[in-house]
Amino acid sequence: MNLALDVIQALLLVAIAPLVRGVVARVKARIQNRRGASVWRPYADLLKLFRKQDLVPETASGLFRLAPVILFAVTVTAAAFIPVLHPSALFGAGGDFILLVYLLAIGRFFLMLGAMDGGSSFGGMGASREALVSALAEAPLLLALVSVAILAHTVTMSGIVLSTVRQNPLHLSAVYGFALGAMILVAIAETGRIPVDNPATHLELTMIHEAMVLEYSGPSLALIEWANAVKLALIMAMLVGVFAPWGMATSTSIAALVLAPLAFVFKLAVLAVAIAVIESSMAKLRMYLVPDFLGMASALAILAVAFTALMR
Amino acid sequence: MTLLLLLLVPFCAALIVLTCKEPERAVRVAIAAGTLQMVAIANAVWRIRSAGVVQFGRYLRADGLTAFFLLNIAVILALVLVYSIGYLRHIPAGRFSSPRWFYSLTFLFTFTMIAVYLSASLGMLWICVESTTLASALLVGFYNTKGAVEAGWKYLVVCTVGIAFALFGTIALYLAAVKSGVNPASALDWSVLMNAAPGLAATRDLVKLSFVFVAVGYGTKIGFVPMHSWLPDAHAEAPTPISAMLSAALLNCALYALLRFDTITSHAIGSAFSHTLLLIFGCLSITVAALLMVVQRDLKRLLAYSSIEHMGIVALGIGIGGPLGILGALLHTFNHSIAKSLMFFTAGSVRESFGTLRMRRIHGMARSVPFTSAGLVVGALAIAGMPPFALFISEFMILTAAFTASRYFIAILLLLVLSVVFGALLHHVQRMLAGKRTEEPARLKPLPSQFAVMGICTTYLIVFGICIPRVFANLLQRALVVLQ
Amino acid sequence: MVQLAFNSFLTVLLLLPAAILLCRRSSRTRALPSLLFLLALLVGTFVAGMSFWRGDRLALDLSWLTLFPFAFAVDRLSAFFLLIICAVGAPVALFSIPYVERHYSGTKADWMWALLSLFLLSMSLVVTASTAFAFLFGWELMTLFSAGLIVIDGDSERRRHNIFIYLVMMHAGAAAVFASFLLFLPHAPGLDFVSIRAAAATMPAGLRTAVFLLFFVGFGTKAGIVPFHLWLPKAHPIAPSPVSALMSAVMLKTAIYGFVRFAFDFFGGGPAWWGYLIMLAGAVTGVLGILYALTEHDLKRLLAYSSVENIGIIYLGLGAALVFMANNSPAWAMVALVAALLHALNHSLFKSLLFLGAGAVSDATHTLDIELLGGLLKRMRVTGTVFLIGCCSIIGLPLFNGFVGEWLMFRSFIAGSELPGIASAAILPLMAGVLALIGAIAAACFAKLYGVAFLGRPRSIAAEHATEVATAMQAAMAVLAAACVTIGLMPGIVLSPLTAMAQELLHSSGLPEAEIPIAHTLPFIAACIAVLVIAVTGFRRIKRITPTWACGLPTLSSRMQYSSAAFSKPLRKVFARAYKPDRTVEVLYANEPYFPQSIVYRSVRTTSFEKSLYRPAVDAIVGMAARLRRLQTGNVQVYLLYIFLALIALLVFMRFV
Amino acid sequence: MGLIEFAAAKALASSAVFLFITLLMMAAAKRISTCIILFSTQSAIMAAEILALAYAGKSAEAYAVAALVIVVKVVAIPYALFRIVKDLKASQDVASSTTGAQSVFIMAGLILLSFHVVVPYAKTLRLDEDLLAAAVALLLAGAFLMVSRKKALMQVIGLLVLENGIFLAALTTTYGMPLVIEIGIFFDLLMGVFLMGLFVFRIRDTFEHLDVSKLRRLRG
Repeated sequence: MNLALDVIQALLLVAIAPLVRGVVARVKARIQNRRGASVWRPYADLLKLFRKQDLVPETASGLFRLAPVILFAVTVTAAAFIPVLHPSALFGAGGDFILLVYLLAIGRFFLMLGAMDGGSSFGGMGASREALVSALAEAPLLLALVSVAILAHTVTMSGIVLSTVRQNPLHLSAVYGFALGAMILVAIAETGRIPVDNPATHLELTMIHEAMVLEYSGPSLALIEWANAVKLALIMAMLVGVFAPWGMATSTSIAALVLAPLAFVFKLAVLAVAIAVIESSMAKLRMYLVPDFLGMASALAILAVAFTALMR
Repeated sequence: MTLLLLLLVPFCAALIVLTCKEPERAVRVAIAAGTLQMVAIANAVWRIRSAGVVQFGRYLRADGLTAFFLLNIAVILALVLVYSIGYLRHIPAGRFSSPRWFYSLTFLFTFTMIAVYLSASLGMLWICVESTTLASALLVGFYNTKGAVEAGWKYLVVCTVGIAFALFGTIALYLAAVKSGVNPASALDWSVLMNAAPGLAATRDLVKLSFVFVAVGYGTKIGFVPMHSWLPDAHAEAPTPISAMLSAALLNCALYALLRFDTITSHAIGSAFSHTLLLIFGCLSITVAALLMVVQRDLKRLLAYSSIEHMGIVALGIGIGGPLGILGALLHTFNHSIAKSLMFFTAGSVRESFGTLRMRRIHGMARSVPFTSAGLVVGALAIAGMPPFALFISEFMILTAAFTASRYFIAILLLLVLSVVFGALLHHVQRMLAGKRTEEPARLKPLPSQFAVMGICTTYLIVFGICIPRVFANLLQRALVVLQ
Repeated sequence: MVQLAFNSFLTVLLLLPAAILLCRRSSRTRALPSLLFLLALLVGTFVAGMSFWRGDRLALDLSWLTLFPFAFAVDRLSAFFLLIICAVGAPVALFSIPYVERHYSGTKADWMWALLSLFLLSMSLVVTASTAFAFLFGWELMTLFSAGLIVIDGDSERRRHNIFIYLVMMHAGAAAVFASFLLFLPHAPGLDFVSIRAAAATMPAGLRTAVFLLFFVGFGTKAGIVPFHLWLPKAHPIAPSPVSALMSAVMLKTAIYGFVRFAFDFFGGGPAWWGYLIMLAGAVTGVLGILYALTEHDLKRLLAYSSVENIGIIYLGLGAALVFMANNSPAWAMVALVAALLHALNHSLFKSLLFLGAGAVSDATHTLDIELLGGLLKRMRVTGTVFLIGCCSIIGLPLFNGFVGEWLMFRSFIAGSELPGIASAAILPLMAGVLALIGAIAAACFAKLYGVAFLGRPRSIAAEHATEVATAMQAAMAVLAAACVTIGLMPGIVLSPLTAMAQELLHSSGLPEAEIPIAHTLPFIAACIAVLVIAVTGFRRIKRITPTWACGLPTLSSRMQYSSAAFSKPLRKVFARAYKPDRTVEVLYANEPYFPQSIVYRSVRTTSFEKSLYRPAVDAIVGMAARLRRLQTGNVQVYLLYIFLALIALLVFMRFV
Repeated sequence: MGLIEFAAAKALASSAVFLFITLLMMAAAKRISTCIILFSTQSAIMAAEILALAYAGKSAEAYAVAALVIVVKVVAIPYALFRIVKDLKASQDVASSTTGAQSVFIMAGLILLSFHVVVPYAKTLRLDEDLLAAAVALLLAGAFLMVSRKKALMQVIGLLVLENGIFLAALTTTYGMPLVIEIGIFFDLLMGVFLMGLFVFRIRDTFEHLDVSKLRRLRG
């Protein structure tokens, strides 16, 4: 029963990922009082791209076409780590947040290589900026997760979620506050949302993620877009799971099983709206202000870890 | 009788060589005399091994310590004679500088040094050490150039003054002995003094006064730092075989004299005073010599300062005392003499192929003279105390003794000095080996005999770097017993 | 039987130079010594493997030969490091057979093989020595032989300067190691490891701290800890590639072996501040090492700096182990030590792979400047793939061996929070942040390296016409890559003996298996990724080759691609304080003021400790020497004055003593 | 009979004073030949002392030593030095680096210092102070002459004065060492002077001057 639930929640996460992007885009459009595309638009894009031919630059080597595949596979495997419906996941027991973070790192590394293989300046530009952002984002992300893991006295994702579920929401220690703050800032940087990177632009000055995938087309581009969507969903699910897991089905009763998906969808919707609001209320930061943005995240993460020792 | 033979052979050789006019005959006679000398020394060492102490008449005596230093002289003499066969072909004929004069003075020099080792009484010891200075002064000034004459004069004046103080020290000790009831006729005999040593404690400050004067006197001959100034000039200006002999044999000879006095003083008033003095001289010598090696410009002067440094290390070995310290010091004198003669032979063939010894003007040795540069590398690594070679063993012994006696300051200072010396040597040798060869052709092709000698030294250094043969080990033990 | 193999391994390495001399005459037996060398290394790997996995001890005593005790004893720790030496040595030897043939003529090649075998012998001697004399004998020889190997390769002014710095620093380090061994003397007369171990227990605290500081400096200089790392980026790049692979991958590990032997075997841990000092040194070394690597565009200098970084990571693990020992929780100390040693093994594998890759690239394109390379993956398929595996491992991506060591280190840092003291509970987890930062910057650095060198458009004709290297070289690199991947996927095969060795070393009980699940989950994750990859490739359509999109411009030239300096510019700007670059802009005006003829911008990194730490020290020594030189005035009267002053000084001294 | 004892006792007592006088004159001397004459007078005074001691101590050896001193130090060496000075036709100037007055004051200082140094030893060893003080004074004077005089020959004379000091020390403390040692020491001294003479000639040939302070080619 548990295993089935695990597999379902992993597939659920991968399936609704494009939907989440659709919802975010739609809400952002509404805020900017535009009609905006339908919520199901990302699915249509994916289907269209899968049918198109795969254009490959002549200078590119085999790695160019391999990178999207590895990115997608790794991101989907990472998705299997996050407890969604009940506080355990397919790899939740054995795997832990260090493995999760470094799996995402594989995807990012191969995407950067794929971008530079294109042979144009956009790939190099995107990869270089991605290197800057990821170099500064990984440490706070890990430290935040470390602080939460210390409180939960375990390293596995399911263990962390289980310990937060058991606590009373009002008595959560300050560490969770700092960790949440750091995670949010890092999430924005990781998924390439507005203050750090504008997902919807093709302006050389500002794009990071888009620059890397400029050369891709057809199924490769589809895989990359889907992987990106899964990554967004995955990080939002992680935020929800680690900091507000209270709707999860702790027992296998029917009511709990019905309530869990609803709670998850509701929380995801709230997060999507929050992202949309942030995106439309802020302008993209200048490239060399991103380090201060992530510096803030590192400070919060260091405080979180320090407080785990002080508040013991 | 064997001891008398030891003295007669070099003396007669000196006279005979003087008579033969043509250089070839002189060389042949010299080689013959050399081999005879080897046989005599071997026989004497063998006799000492079996009999412990050999006495001849009132004034000649040889014990374990003498045997060890005799062996040193034998090896060095052999090396120098073989090397000088090839080296002499370009000595200018002058009033005093022709092969026959060279060989006779060398044998005279050997005669005086062997006399030092064999002399029983301290007065006789002083006379022979003074005569070594006189014999070698002419050899230092052999080339009769401006530099050689200046070096010879300075060597003669400084060493004679130094030795005069040693005489004053000997007299003070003689006075102390006579005052505490030793029969004046034999008051200067070393063995008599050794037995009467405890009695000398009564005239405590006289014995200390005598050791101070003797330390300054023989220290000048050994080349401890405040009194070392003659050494670089003498070694740089003397012909190569002679500077090898000066560095390898003469310094050990003066050290032998100081050792004789040190044993008497430590038996009389305890070794604290004399060993502190030796430690002071040792630390001064290694520090100043190491620093000066960094800024040297002439290869032979560099080697001279390295001799001062190694004599400083030997002084430290003896100063630290203990069986391991003294054993290390003795072994270090032997290893150092071989390694230093190897370096001087290399310097000789460098002068022959490049015409100069100024290190800035020597480039591209590795390509033009591969065998000499191999010798230079082996020699430099050996005197820097690197592992595969023998000096690493003796330095390891002295360091072990220092740490066992928990004299941390001295040990740390020695380690720092060894690093500075290694840096200095590497800096100089690297600049000479590398780079393009200067165009003008090689002046003189070094002879195979010179390379043979270098080969012998290298094999010695490597073999003694790994293991010490049984025979040599108990010779060292026997020398240690005398000093204990 | 294993003992016999061990003895034959040592003798073959010792006698190889003689064999070279014998069979260099006839061309038929010319290749014999190199094969013999390879065979010896394989035997060595077998011996080390048996002793490491099965734990049987070997001993060989040569004290009858030498004056001081000179003996070998292979316990599990020595076997582990001997395994590193031989397991990395064998592929490097295989790689060198064609490499030496192509690059060096007759005598140089013979010298190369002779010194290589002696170099490996001296390292095995260091690792398996069981007496101080043997250890120090091997320690100094190791430096000499490696310097000899570097000297063979070439003879320019810069090389001489680098070799000089390398030898002098190594000698200074060796002096510190000398002192640390000999400080045991008053208590341990024999200076063999057994009596040293006994003496270490009874030593007074002050002496223990002195020994600790000495061996920290001594082994730190050899390992390349930051203030003493100056020689590493100077010596490794100028060595021939197989030698720099051996130096970087294996020689640095002998320093780690020395440190572990002293800190854990002799002393069995020490006060907590030891651990903090080591962790601080490791953190600073790691961060600065990778930051300097980021700015390099010479392939080998970059890899040398990344060795400094990895040594920093290993020291982080060792520091954590020391802290755990100080707070007497040996179980987690064992995990931290296993993490450090595993990272040492992994580093030796992927670093030698990368250096051999660099050798292959330099063999094919005759240049090591990645600004002139590009598009090599298409032209050198095997070297490219193998280099990619090396890069992935060094960054510590899962499914490759770099990750396992770092995961264990993370795990032990997090476990540090359970320690009683506030300080250790706060510092250890924060070190996890430092490790993550190092890993992230390493990812950026090696993405730059691989992206600029192997992908995109070739930036020079040499890179354009690069062809694949000899098969033996490819095979050697493939073996190392396979090792990296197998350890990455199934770390269990190495973890279990390592844990056993660490327990034996720290006398600690084992950890519950649940705490370290890594060995079981990695294969499942790998399987899941593999399944997904195969599934997704099924969707793919035929591909169409088109020219790269150039915003409508006619053609894209290779100069339009991101160069390595451009790639690392953002990060260099962020970490400007670490580089303190002095930037010069020269503007050349033709004749009118506002229209410059040429603008030259130059930015040079200044923080390499040479100017601030080493230059003043050398100048002080030379200054003192110059002043002393003036004492030798040349005037006889002054010399006589020195003698009289010395005499009077001693007389005064005598009066008071 | 008393006259001879009286003469011997008087010789012993007053010789120290005469030695001090010769030292002071040597310090003030401007020409090398005066220094040589002063050196021979010094040796003569010492010979007289040895005769006095020999007479007092009744030892035949002492007579031989006294004869040796007279032959070697009073006659042979000064004659050799005079021949060298004549052959070299070098300027007789002493070329001192300290002026006459300064040297005399320094010499006086040295004499006082030697008295100060000798007092503790003399008491413990029951020796007459002034002779031992003379020996030490000769030693220090020889050293001062060698350091301050620039001429090579003056350095030889300084060395001889120093040797005289040591010989006198041996004489006064232990009534002379065994004869063989004494003879050996004299022989060495003779050889030393001979060799220095040889080197002085060589310096003359190669450098055309005898100023020791100009020999500064070998430095550093």
